[in-house]
Amino acid sequence: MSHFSEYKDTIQPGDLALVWITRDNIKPLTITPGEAFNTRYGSFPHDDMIGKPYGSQIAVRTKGSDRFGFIHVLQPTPELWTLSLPHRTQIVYTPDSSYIMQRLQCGPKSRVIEAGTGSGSFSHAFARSVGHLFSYEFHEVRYEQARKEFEEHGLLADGNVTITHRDVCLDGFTIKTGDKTTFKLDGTSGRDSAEIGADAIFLDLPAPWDAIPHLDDVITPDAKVRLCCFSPCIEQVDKTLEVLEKFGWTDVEMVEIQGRQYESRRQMVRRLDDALERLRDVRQRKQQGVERRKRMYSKLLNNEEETSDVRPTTTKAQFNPFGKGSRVKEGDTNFQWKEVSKIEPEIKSHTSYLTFASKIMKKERNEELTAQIIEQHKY
Amino acid sequence: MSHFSEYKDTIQPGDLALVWITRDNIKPLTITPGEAFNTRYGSFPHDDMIGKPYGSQIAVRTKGSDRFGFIHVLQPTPELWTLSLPHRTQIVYTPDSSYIMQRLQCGPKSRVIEAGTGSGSFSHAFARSVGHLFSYEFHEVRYEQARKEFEEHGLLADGNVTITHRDVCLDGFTIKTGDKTTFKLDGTSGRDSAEIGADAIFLDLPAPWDAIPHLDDVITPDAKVRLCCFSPCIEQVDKTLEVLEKFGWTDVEMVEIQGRQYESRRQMVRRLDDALERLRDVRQRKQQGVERRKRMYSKLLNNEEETSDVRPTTTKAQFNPFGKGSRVKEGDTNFQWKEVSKIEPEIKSHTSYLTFASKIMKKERNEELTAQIIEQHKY
Amino acid sequence: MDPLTKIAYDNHVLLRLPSNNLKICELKPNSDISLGKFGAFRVNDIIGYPLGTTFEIYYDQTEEAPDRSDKSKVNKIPVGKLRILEERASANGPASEDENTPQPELQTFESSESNKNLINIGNKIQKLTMEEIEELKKQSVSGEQIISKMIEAHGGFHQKTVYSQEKYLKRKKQKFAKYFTVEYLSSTGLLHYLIEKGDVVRAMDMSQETMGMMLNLGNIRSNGTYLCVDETGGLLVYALLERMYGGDNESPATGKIVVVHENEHPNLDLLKFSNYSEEFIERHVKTISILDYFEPPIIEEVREAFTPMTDEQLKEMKSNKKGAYYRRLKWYHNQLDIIALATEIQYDGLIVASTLHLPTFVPRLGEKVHGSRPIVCYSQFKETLLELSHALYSDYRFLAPSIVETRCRPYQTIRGRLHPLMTMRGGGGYIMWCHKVIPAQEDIMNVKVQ
Amino acid sequence: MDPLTKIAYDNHVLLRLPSNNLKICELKPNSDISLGKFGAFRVNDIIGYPLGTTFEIYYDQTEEAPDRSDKSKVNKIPVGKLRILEERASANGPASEDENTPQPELQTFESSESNKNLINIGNKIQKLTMEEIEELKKQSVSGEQIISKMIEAHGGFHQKTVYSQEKYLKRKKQKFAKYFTVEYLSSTGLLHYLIEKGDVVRAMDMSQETMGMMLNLGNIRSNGTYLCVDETGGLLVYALLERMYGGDNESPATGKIVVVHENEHPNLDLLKFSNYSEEFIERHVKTISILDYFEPPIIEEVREAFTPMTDEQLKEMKSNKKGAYYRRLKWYHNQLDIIALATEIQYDGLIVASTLHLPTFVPRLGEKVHGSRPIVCYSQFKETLLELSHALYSDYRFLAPSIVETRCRPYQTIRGRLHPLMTMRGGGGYIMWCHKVIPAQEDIMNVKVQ
Repeated sequence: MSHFSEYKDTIQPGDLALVWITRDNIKPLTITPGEAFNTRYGSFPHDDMIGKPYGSQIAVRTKGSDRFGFIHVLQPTPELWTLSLPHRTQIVYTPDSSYIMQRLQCGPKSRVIEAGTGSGSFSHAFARSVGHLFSYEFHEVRYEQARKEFEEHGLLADGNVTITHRDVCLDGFTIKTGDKTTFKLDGTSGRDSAEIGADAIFLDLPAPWDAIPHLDDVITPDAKVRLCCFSPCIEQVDKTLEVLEKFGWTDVEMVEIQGRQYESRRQMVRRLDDALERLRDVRQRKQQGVERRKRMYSKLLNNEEETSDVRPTTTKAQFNPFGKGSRVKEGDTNFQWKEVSKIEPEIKSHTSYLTFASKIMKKERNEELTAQIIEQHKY
Repeated sequence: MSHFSEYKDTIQPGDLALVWITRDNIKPLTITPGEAFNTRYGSFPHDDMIGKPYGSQIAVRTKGSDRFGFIHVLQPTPELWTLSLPHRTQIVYTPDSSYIMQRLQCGPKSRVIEAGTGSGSFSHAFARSVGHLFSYEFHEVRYEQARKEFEEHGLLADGNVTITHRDVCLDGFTIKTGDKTTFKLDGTSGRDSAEIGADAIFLDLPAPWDAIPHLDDVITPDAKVRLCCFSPCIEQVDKTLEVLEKFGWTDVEMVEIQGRQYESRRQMVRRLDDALERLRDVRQRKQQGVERRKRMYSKLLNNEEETSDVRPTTTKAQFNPFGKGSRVKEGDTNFQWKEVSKIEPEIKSHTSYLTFASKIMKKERNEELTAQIIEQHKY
Repeated sequence: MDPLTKIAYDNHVLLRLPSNNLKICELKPNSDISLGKFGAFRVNDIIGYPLGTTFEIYYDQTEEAPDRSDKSKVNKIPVGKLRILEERASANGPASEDENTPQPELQTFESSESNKNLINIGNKIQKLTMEEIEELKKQSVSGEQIISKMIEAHGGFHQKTVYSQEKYLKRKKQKFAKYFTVEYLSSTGLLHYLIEKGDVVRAMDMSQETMGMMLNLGNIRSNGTYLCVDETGGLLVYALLERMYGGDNESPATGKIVVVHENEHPNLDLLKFSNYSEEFIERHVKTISILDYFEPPIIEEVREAFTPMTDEQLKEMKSNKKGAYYRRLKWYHNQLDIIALATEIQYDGLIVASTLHLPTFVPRLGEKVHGSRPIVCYSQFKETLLELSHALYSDYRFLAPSIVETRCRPYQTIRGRLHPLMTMRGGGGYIMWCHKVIPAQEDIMNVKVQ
Repeated sequence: MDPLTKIAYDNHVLLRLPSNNLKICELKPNSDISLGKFGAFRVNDIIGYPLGTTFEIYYDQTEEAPDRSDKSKVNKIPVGKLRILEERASANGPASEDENTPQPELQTFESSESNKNLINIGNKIQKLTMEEIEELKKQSVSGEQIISKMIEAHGGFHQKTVYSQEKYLKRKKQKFAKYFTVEYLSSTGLLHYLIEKGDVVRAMDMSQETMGMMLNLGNIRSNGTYLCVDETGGLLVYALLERMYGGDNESPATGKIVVVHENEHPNLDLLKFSNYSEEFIERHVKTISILDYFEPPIIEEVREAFTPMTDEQLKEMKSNKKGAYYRRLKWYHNQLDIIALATEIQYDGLIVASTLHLPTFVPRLGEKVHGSRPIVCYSQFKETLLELSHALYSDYRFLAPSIVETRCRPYQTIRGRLHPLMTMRGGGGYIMWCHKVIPAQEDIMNVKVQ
């Protein structure tokens, strides 16, 4: 059973769930009766979750306090899964992956090649939408990790994802008997290699130009095939462009995707009139001093003796329209606020360059079949 | 007299002014008694402008109409001048030029090399701030145009701008007797070439790498010199990086500047309740029809005869909370509006890559002088 | 023949012209399609080829060339023959595949090769007059030939840099070449068609990248039931359909899109260009007005107003009354459908592209979204979503509303002259994304930890 | 010796450390400056060199190395000798100038050269323990030597790609190298110093590019008189001063900056780092509170309160009363100054960086701006400027308010591996720009043509 592909109603034992603690802290969790999920806000028994609908907020009273700690239990989606991954992992983030899927026209009929698998986050997004995903990973340890994860997540059971251990730059994409792969080759078809017939290719490789020449063996021969190469450096793009042209790929376009996220914030509205009023308040208090100095000066001019004019104690300013600066909580209803947006403090200013191209191997038609069809439609 | 360097109070005959018609239509104008400035909104006599303060709005009654046409007469600044240039010209726009000036630490002590002059728009911004601008232009026609413009604008008279006709890639930056230049070489100094001593360089050339080797002859030898190359293509950057390293330039950094402009707009606030009310209004009018059909059906079942139930004429909807769509003027006070911002319809997504570097030719000190100074400061 | 990969009769396809203008055509058997100055062709000549194929229109010298002096024929473009083109000159790609034009090498920028000696005197440098070119167009058939003649007659052509030469060629090719590419009508294609037609307002200024991101953030799958508001006239619904069914009328998937509309009748006009059958759309796309959705009919009143008859009753009914009965029966089922859509479904996602005031609209739409399911809301303006996200933030049923933006920046991909395009269209819109959640009871009395 | 180009006594300079951390120092004669783990040096050893020079601190083996076991000396970093470094490892530039590290060639990406066989087992791969490294630090003096030893002890170093090796080297160099660059304290430098210290709030989230653009849009010249609001504690005023005078205390230029402040006293604290003399600042920077500016003293009242004496009267005054007289005289002139600043000047520009509600503040400040002069207003938030620009748009004294944004995007400049930096700081702020104008009388009754 896939934890991703079926919309689930309630949280059940054995489910893979995502626990949302904060926006930057989302943790995967296998629901296990009797166990507990520990955070610094408290310990959440899985039994409190079981039977509740997905999306439920779970509360526990924090130890030695009258307050509650809260988490939300969510059903995983590829996008939430991506957010839950540690940031240091190489991840294709949603702004890129969603654009690539749109450009590659991913849908239930798509047959997609992904190399390499990497963290597997993009594989999840592909798996949701496409007819079949052929994922390739050359790093053996990462292959094993991804294979295990795909299995645990139910992607393999869903039947539309296979993963193969392969250096596609050296050995191409063909999947044969004996390969280290989750692809099931049954002897019945009389072939000893998988029928791939890909129409969408995603290459996240350091040297896509070494893989591109192998593609002709596995792409569908008589339909338009779309390709995307994901490369961080511009020199990789340059070399990719060269090879794409050499191997007959056309409609070449390279783009960058810039994803941005904004926080919703409030800024205190501090009006000029209030600021002036505050200063008037200060001035008034000082006025007494000024008056006093003026009197003293007059007396001086008139040769009167300086009296022991008692210096009045200045009272603290009473008028404080903006509160005590940073100690006012944002949104405090005693003040007026303006809604403002603030870009995230650290932005992902570059992920990779995306080079797209397409190819139709055989720009031909089945003349016999076409003639029949035309004949059928004659007036 | 410079039309740029002195803050002027009133519009005077002979002044170079900028006429602001719309944001995208700003025209230079030499104020000439008796002449008129013609727009499709009307003809504005210069005499109406003379004597008025700069910034004045000038009105004329449009022919055969009770309405007025308006223009604003502004004193030129480098930024307004840049806006007034035709967009098809190659221009260094303000987001780039202001960043470059800030990075090159332009101030009254700066001695700046600019190659090439191009449209001259950046020259105006440099001229405003720097001690001396040495501008170079290799295209003879453009050189003459720029020289003439600098003269008309008073830049040459201000004394801190000179322009030289030169292919700096071939012939370097040294200005000698006999060169086609506005630089005045007086024989008195005993030198036959100009003392340039530049500490800030701006190269807007297709092949900056050919010019960079010539710089050592003209930069100040014992202070930090800053350089900026302005190149549209990444391959130019790559070649520039190579040459910068070879010729001892350090602190190399390359950036892109992205300038954006937003329009302030209003969007109508269309509340759900109003939209529902509008549909209720429609439903009510239809209700009569439904009732009628219900009655008819009942009669049918009861085998009564169909009466000639008069179909009521549906009255037009009265409740129209959002006005007639696109015919409502933005900001119409009969409706509620939300302030929104809209990016300009066509953005300058790329101007050029800016490659910065710096160099100190002699990392030495005058040991004798330094020893004296240290001695003076001994306790 | 698979209509998803091959050019097939009766399908709508997107034609890309040399100018990169787009045109949507229905491929009626035996009909001709005219591309104006780019020529005309016969539909039968293209069917069977893979979608994505580029065809060049050519005219044999023996064939009758268009005779522009004959006024009656002036609007009738003659149908040409077709041949396959290996590659079209792409918008940002290499300017030309012409063998006479040397491929630019990396770093060819030399000042000696610059346009130094070229002074722009406008059209005077082209010694071929407009009249002569028009004459050539009348006589000749190949754009290539006109361009060659123009180059011969161009006084300054050899003073241009290789780059300028290519630019010139490309511009001219777009002007005189006669070719077109037949593309599958994807949701992106439909969007580009609208933009290119200047109908940016209809598309609510949405960009391809924003549209694609809505589909992913909305976790759109072929087995979900989605609540949707679509003010783009069907573009968004089409994007959902494409992601869910990939153009496949035979798809066994059970997903549905319930479209809530502000006016009395839904506007999904753009679906007329789709190749989904009417039955398919009826099965997978349901529409309901906001009034019916928020104030659905009361079941008791509906039952009171009408009771379906048993088969026996129906048999006894006079045939002249049956028409009225069936109209009424349809109304009855329609009312039941409305009640079901408005009250019985827990939606798997909420996808909104609306100009209604979102802070009052979206929380109410969100009521019927199942816990843990995403809510994705589009707006042309960030300020609108800012107000929405503040409203949702103080409502504990919505988890972590955030405003996201995605922008695509295309490059010129000529090797040796790589750089981002100098200008591009602004806009593209913004997305608010959050998840529906079910607050714990304790939450009411306490502060969220987050 | 020119203090604008050479390292000079008593000037404030910016020190850039290997970590790229920044430090502002005053160069007191004969003093020592300690850079913590990067060593210490003697001021006398650097003066006279050009600003921008990079020095390496080294310790002869014969010299006493820091003895960390002696607790009394543990905080006292020994002063080292200096030598000139040709280039520091720059932040985005080549990772290393080490001759042992091969320069990366274009396109060296081969899968066989990738990190395929490297499994991350964290620190275990480094066989040198932290204790051993600490020991080396105590004994050794050169960062290079420590790094060499670490590479020798690194089990997987040769399995890394050239690129990874360089990254490793660079990281280690920044950790152990002892060098610093002495930079002129530019306004950008001051800004970076604040950002780097985490004082982004003080800088109002302003970026270098936004600051630079304000100076240009404000048409700042050395002969202008500018009205300014500066909530950054003097950063903005310093940027104006630098553009107007370039650090030159002897500048003959006559420009002035009039700073209007919200509190009783101005906050221009950051000017304490500047190398302008007090007299210079007093001459060119005037301060006035918003209350004094908007409600200046009435000249008659001031005159009524005090009349300056003639020289004769002054001579006759008893010396014990002169102190009071001069205090009063100073007050009198101060009041006259305030009146002049608030009423008599037509400003050549208005430059605002304030968190006060701009739609009520800026139009009032704009009253005293001369026609045709620019108004430039900074805010961290676009929404604030949007409200402002709407307010200004309906006020005919302000021409074409527009909101502009500028963002700098730095690249990694290693040849063969060019790309924009993967992450960067968000923010940077926005600018509202418009011009003060004088509406025609006719305008009152009519609609603007624009």
